[in-house]
Amino acid sequence: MPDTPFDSKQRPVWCPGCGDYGIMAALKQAFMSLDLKPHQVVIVSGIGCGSKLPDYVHAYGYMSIHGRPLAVATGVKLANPELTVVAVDGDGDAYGIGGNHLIHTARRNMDITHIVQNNQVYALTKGQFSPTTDTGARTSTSPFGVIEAPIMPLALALAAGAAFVARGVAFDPKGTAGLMTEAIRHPGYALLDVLQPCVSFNKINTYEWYRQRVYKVSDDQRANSHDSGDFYAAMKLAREWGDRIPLGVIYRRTREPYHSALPGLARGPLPARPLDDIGADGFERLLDEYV
Amino acid sequence: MPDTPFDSKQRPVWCPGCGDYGIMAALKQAFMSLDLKPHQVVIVSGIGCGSKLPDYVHAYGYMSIHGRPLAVATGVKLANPELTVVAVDGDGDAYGIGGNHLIHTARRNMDITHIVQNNQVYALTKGQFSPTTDTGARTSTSPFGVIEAPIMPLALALAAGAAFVARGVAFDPKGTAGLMTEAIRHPGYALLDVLQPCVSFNKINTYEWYRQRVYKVSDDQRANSHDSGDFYAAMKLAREWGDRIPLGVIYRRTREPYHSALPGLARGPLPARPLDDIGADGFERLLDEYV
Amino acid sequence: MHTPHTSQASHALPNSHTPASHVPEPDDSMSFECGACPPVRRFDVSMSIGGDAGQGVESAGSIACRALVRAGHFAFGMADYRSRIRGGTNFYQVRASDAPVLCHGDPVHVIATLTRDAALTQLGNLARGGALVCDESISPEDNLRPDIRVLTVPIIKIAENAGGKASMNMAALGAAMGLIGFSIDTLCSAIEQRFARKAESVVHSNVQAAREAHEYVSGRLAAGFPFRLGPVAPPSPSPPSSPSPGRILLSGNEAFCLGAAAGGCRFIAAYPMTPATTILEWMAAHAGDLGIVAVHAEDEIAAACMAVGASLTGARAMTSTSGGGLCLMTEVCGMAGMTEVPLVVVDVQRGGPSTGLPTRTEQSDLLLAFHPSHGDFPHIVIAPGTVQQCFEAGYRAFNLADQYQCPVIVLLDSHVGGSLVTLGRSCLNWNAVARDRGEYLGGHITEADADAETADGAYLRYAITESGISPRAGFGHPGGVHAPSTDEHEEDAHITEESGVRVEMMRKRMRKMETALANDLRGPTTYGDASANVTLLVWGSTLPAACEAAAILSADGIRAKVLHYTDLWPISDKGAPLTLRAMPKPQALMDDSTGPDGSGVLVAVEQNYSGQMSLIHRMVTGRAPDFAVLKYDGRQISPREIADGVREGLHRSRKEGVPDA
Amino acid sequence: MHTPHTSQASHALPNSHTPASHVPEPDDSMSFECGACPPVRRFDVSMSIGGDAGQGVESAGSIACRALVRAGHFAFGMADYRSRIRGGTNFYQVRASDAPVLCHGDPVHVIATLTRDAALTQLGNLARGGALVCDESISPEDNLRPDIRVLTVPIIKIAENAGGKASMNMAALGAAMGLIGFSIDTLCSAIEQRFARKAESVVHSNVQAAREAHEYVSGRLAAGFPFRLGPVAPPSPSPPSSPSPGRILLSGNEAFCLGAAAGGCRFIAAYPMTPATTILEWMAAHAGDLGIVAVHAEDEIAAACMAVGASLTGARAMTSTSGGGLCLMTEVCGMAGMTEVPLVVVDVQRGGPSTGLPTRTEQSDLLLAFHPSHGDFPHIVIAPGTVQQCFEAGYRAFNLADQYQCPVIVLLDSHVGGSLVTLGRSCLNWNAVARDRGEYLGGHITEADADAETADGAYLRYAITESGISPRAGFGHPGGVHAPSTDEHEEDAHITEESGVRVEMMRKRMRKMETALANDLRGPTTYGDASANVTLLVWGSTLPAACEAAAILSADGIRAKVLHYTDLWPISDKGAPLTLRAMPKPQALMDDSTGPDGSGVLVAVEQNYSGQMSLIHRMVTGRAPDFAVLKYDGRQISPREIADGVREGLHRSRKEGVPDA
Ligand SMILES: Cc1ncc(C[n+]2csc(CCOP(=O)(O)OP(=O)(O)O)c2C)c(N)n1
Ligand SMILES: Cc1ncc(C[n+]2csc(CCOP(=O)(O)OP(=O)(O)O)c2C)c(N)n1
Ligand code: SF4
Ligand code: SF4
Ligand SMILES: [Mg+2]
Ligand SMILES: [Mg+2]
Repeated sequence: MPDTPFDSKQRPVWCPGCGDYGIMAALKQAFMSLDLKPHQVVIVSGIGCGSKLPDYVHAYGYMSIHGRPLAVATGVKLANPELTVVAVDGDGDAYGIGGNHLIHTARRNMDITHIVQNNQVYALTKGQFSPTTDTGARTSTSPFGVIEAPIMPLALALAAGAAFVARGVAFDPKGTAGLMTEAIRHPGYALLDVLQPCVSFNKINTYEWYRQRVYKVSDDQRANSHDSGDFYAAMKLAREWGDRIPLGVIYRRTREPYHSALPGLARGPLPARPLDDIGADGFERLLDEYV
Repeated sequence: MPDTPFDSKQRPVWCPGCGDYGIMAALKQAFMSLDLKPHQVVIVSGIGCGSKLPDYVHAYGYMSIHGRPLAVATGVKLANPELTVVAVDGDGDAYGIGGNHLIHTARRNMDITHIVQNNQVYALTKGQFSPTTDTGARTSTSPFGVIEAPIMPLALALAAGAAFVARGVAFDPKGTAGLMTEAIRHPGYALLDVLQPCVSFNKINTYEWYRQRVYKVSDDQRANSHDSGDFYAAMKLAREWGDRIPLGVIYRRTREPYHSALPGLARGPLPARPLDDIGADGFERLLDEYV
Repeated sequence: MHTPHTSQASHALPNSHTPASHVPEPDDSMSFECGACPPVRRFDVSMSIGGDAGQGVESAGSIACRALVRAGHFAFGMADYRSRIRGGTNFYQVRASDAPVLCHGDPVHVIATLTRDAALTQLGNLARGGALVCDESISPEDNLRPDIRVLTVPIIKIAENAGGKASMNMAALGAAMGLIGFSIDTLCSAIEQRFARKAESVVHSNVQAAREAHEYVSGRLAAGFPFRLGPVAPPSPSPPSSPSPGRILLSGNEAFCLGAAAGGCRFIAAYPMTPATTILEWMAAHAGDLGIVAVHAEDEIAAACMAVGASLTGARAMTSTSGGGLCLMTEVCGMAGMTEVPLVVVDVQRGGPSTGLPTRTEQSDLLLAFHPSHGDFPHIVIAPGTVQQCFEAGYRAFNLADQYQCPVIVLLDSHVGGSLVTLGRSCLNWNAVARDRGEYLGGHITEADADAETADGAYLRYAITESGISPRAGFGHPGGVHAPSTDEHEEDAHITEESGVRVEMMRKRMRKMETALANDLRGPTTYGDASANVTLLVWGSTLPAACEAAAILSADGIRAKVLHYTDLWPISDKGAPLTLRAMPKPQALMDDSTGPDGSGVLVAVEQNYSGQMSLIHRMVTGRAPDFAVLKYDGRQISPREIADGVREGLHRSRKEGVPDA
Repeated sequence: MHTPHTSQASHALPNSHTPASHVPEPDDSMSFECGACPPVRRFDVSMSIGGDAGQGVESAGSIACRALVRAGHFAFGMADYRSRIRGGTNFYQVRASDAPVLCHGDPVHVIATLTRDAALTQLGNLARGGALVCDESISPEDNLRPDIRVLTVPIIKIAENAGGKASMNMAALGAAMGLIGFSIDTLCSAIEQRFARKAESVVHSNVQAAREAHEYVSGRLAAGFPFRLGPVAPPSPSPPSSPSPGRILLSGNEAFCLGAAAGGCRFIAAYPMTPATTILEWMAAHAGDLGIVAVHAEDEIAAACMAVGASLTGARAMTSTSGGGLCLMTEVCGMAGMTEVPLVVVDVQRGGPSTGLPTRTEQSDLLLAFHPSHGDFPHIVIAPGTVQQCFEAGYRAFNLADQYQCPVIVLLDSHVGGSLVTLGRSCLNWNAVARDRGEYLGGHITEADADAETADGAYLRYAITESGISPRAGFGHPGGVHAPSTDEHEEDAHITEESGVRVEMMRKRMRKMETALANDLRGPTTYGDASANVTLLVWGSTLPAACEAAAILSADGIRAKVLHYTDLWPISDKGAPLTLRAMPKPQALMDDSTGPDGSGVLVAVEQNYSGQMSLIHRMVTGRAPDFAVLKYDGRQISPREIADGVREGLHRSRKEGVPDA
């Protein structure tokens, strides 16, 4: 008997202790708290350890190709905006190969909840540095230490126009489930970067490392004064990384989601319309343009 | 007789009045003022109206494919850092299809001067909206008006870690040549967004439109107080768009360029080294790893 | 491995090229456009308007076409322009006849030119006795062919009188149309319609320039000119309801869009790319009235992924691009093939490789489309040969995609995509549009019936079936919850690496192609006399020119037919005509070019360097062409060029013997 | 169109599969690895270690290989793991002999297993009389084949005694090595070396576990076991200077990197992708000592573009990836082809399509590599068949790229790229490494001599030449200033749309491929008796297994040879052996499978669904295989599987007649 309708018979093959378990638990929790049913949800992922998640959740899902889940998710949402569309991918997917889709999905304000399993490493390919790996880290593709500056994903999303930007941590499923719930409720693109310890390939950014640094903006002295609608205050928080790493909703404002402005959706979800709904008369009107 | 050693016999096929003429003139001027010779310069472009520029300049150049000039330029620079490498492309190239390369070239701090011919339109393909087209603009792919928020390229580059960010305008070749000179001198990634009126396909952002709005940060009352090393002040300027559009160096700080930290370049430019410089002994040492 | 194709019909040669003096054979009648077309061609006049880019050459040409159609003619219009906005010489070629014309005329009978450069470039194409229409200021070559009639017309002065040099194109057009005997009033109303949204003064000066130049030429100057339009039956007015006997003028891209819209395509995501951009633009323009979601995406990868997402959710979805964009979509093609998602990709080909000749035409994306991703996966490639076939391809591509749950690549090209042809309105017949969703179970089911929800693993998205096709639930269907993966998967879609499942899944996916070959894919169509000894092996947009060439050759004593492929992959040699199934290679080419029934000379006619179709043809049948007529300078091959190439190839083969491969 | 290939040599069948009892023929000797190998095989033992992912199966296997090589054996090691970090059953297979072994053994003689699942999966592969080594707690099947010897060893207890369950893999390894008669001391020193960088306690517990299990088995339990290692000549110590008579153990990816580095590759930009990642990692690891720029790029498009930029500037530059990455590089391949930039792309293939079977092997990217962009453009595809050929491919790819100024795609696969083979150290011979830059004029010229600067248009980057090859100046060369464009261009590189120039440029670019066929590309190599009637058509990494299969078949009375392609595109049928040039198809397969000289049965042996090479083979030669032995479950085909497949195919053909295509 499954605990939630979202449970799957598939046994995850993540390493014991992997942060991805917590993220999956949080996501199911968020769906439950939003009273969603498996067929109302579509989880689109990329390729990576964490991107196997849709295989382990009983809901509609699609494990696409590396870096492209946001684009696939866009198509799903625009065909049927009544579906709840979640994109789940790794830091390699989202900030590496797929970075351009993030920017454009954000400025388009597609109503997609984007959950990034940010383990600061390419895990499935066994330990290369990722765009969020800290400078200096030695990995198999940076044996002399990373010389790039890491991406600051939240800052990037803000600059690209994202109207909801938040950070969670995999070992706080409850807090993260809350953030997921808010992100799903937010109409428009919502980036939720989730710090996810990878016990096999990231020996720097461990559970301990994260625990020592994270704080919730809502708990924080300074952050109490944090107005999540103030762009520059959010930008400061978004760029905070190192000794202190903020968790929570960093930025939120209201912006009309892309799909609601599309004339093509005025008649409802595309799959609900018959293929011939143009009708013979409509078709003849089209032909009149060529007379 | 050419006026500069950078003049080419090729006659530009840009429309009369196109802003790209001014950008080309400014670029040659910048090369002259830096005392560069044609063989010391490599101009890599994408595909678009403005990307034809290397065909009209007597210098090394490469008209690559749409959206990829930064990546090609990266290869050029890393093979031989003694070359001056300039990437020139359109707003479609740089902020549309090629947006991810911008982010990663910026965070990598590749020593490339990136000049974007920003005409807020896809010109060569005859007038579709671009990532910088203002919301509401009606174009052939937005007949009901653009519903995306435009990219703020300078803000995006800042968030991605760019250490030099500036804006020029095509009809001020002198000022723009000055900015280009500074950008080329800057060691590391330098983004120079140049507003470029397209007389054929952008009937909104005309010469007049730009003239009414642009101001130089150095001339400006407020901007006098602008410290180009202050990230948040720069971010504010970078996001200023509409009634007032700032020109000049928006942000500048010092960061080590990528190539100078690479162990592979310690022995000098790659093409200057003989193919067999590992030597037989070095090779045998390699084989020892497999014994 | 492949099951038989559907059988092939032999069609009469359509639309043969007929010099004005030649009385056409009944055999020349159209057979693959609508039936209502006149069977005999009485006149056939071609003209070319040339000038600098920016001088409005294309608008002059398309106005001419529109006016001709209004007056009851069949018109064909083809642009020839450069990859730049201004500068360089552009041409627009117009062909007019009382019978259907589906390709450009060669030679042309009238050259109307705005610049000396344009004149010089085109003179070689002028028919004996043809005319050059130009301004007084343009001095034609000294050693001009004596047969050429030069009409100097004060084009610049007329334009300036009318309001400015911008109307030079209309003046040249007016003169040319006067020369071939076209009525000025119909021309003027076409000009008015074209500039309807412009200022009154613009309309006026354009109309006046055309009218004055027309008048200038019509009397004495035009007298005795041999290439004139003849009388046509007045076209019946086009009633607003279907099916109507009127005629329409449209391009292949437009016809494809009409077919797609009629077939139920409601989603497009694309990135602009010449010469495919007009497809996205068409869909965007009709987003409101037809209820289409048209997304101008950030790149081609995103565009194709969005189409996959929409398709997963039950919408008929497509993307459009040209070669460079198809490259970027290859990973997505493999994804759709692996996860069995219907995906229509339209590639309007242009001159390659790489950026190549971006505004020109070529048929050189076939070898990429033949295997557009890594690994083995099911997919279909089709290429319509005419504008009418583009309309059919518009809905057929979606039917095939839905039936076989795989990517369907439609290869158009700059030529068929952008050239204007005249069709009977009933050629685009709403009632003939098929809409077959295959084993689609539906998607959006509004009453969210929780009880209908299946347990994990209960719905078998990838059920192993004999046909290879599994019933497909759209995302949102309460009874079909599943999560496809691009990794190998079980019947219930869950990831697996189990050897046995893998093998069964590979076979199931690929079996769909055998089913498609057996049921829905078409073998090549033969046009002309099936017993003709010379077979022109063609695909896509060279069909009309090849048919005209076959008629020219046959009239010349070289009996030729056309074997045209619309369905390019998968193909099979089973059940195909003898020509396809290892057609015996002649030991030597007979002088009269005839041979035993079915054997004979196989000639590849393609617009690319390497004879891409003939490579695939040999891969499947073993039979290589005896020689090839290939063109790859970005200009569409003409009937005359094909006929000349065949003659030359036969001559060479007779001299050198049949080549070894 | 193509000029002749270089002539083909016939090689003796290397490395045939010999059951331990079988006395090998002299014909079985290695001929394509180094000459210094013993000609006769006296023993040939295979074992498989299996367990859950994360239990260290691979490290056990590779330690075994290393130990075997140290002791003077030839070892072959092959992983079989899943696309996940933990979970699922993994195997590592080790084969050992006194003569070279280049592929895995089938059946295996020993299965050492850490889990019941692993045991069950592998039992079918166990030879008659073979042994299953497992913990007491694992109860083998009830109805176990009676010939199987079950050795229950207290693996868990031994590991726990030694320090923890993490050493179970070493305990199992020790037991298996004891069973086949391998010395514990050499094993222990290999374990020590492997864990040298770990804590002392780790080393200790691993060594102890191995030692204790070895001891447990070595006496009574191992007695009479038929599959034991025999004596080998003690290997000579490896002196640090070359050429040395010692032996090395390495994978194809490593050998390729060594070849590339020896050939002067100093630039790689790549994006991680299994199973190609180790190439980027190798280059990154050697960035310091070899002076290599190794960039982990943001994606594959950027990676390929960076390589193009470096190559334009005169560096030998490459990128490495697997199928999905090659998809993303297709637009760049066309760019490099059009602008004539040397570009080496290594595609280490894995199970497709799409994400497919990411950690498994397949040869299914050939049809993509065959035409990896739109339009017609020059490019070369090669695929080494063995680890030693990988080394040669490492520098040869760069030579071809420089000589023909085009993309060179090197197809490795997960199997050859990742499996470990034992080679004579002198097989990787520095002095044999060729470095030919073709018509490269140099790039970086330090004294910036302004006078040497050419005027615009003076240097003809794309000079039309007979060979199609134009002298190429690297960016920075004072005398070569130019700006290539992916648009069509003139000899001086400036953009053009002129028809004549376009045609000449297309011909010039494509002519390079004819030059390459005439001068540098290789026809297929025949291994075995050239007159053998059955020809196994193979490419890439199936070569060793096919050779062993041919020997098995020949010993069985079915005379078979191997026709192996390393150079896959362009290929030509001119000057190729009869088998390649439309080898006559037998009317019926004779019972003794012999036929007239050169004719005979053509069997495609490929690791993909559609027989990709045989499709290309037919495209060029017209000759389709009579049947195919195809494997596409992601596991490498074994000699036995090939031999069985051939037998079965012959049998089927005799019953059903020769298939029609
Ligand atoms: C086009 C392409 N390039 C590369 C890969 C190989 N690949 C698979 S997962 C991955 C990165 C994984 O990193 P991340 O996205 O951070 O996910 P994680 O495994 O860390 O959860 C890569 C590079 C691929 N599958 N497709
Ligand atoms: C992969 C690919 N997609 C699309 C195109 C078509 N294309 C050529 S230029 C261009 C956009 C031009 O816009 P921009 O970059 O702003 O340059 P501009 O012409 O405005 O100077 C596009 C989409 C292409 N060449 N390659
Ligand atoms: S490798 Fe890392 S990310 Fe992947 S499953 Fe293991 S712990 Fe999780
Ligand atoms: S179309 Fe616009 S950008 Fe292109 S050349 Fe003309 S004015 Fe310049
Ligand atoms: Mg990661
Ligand atoms: Mg632009």
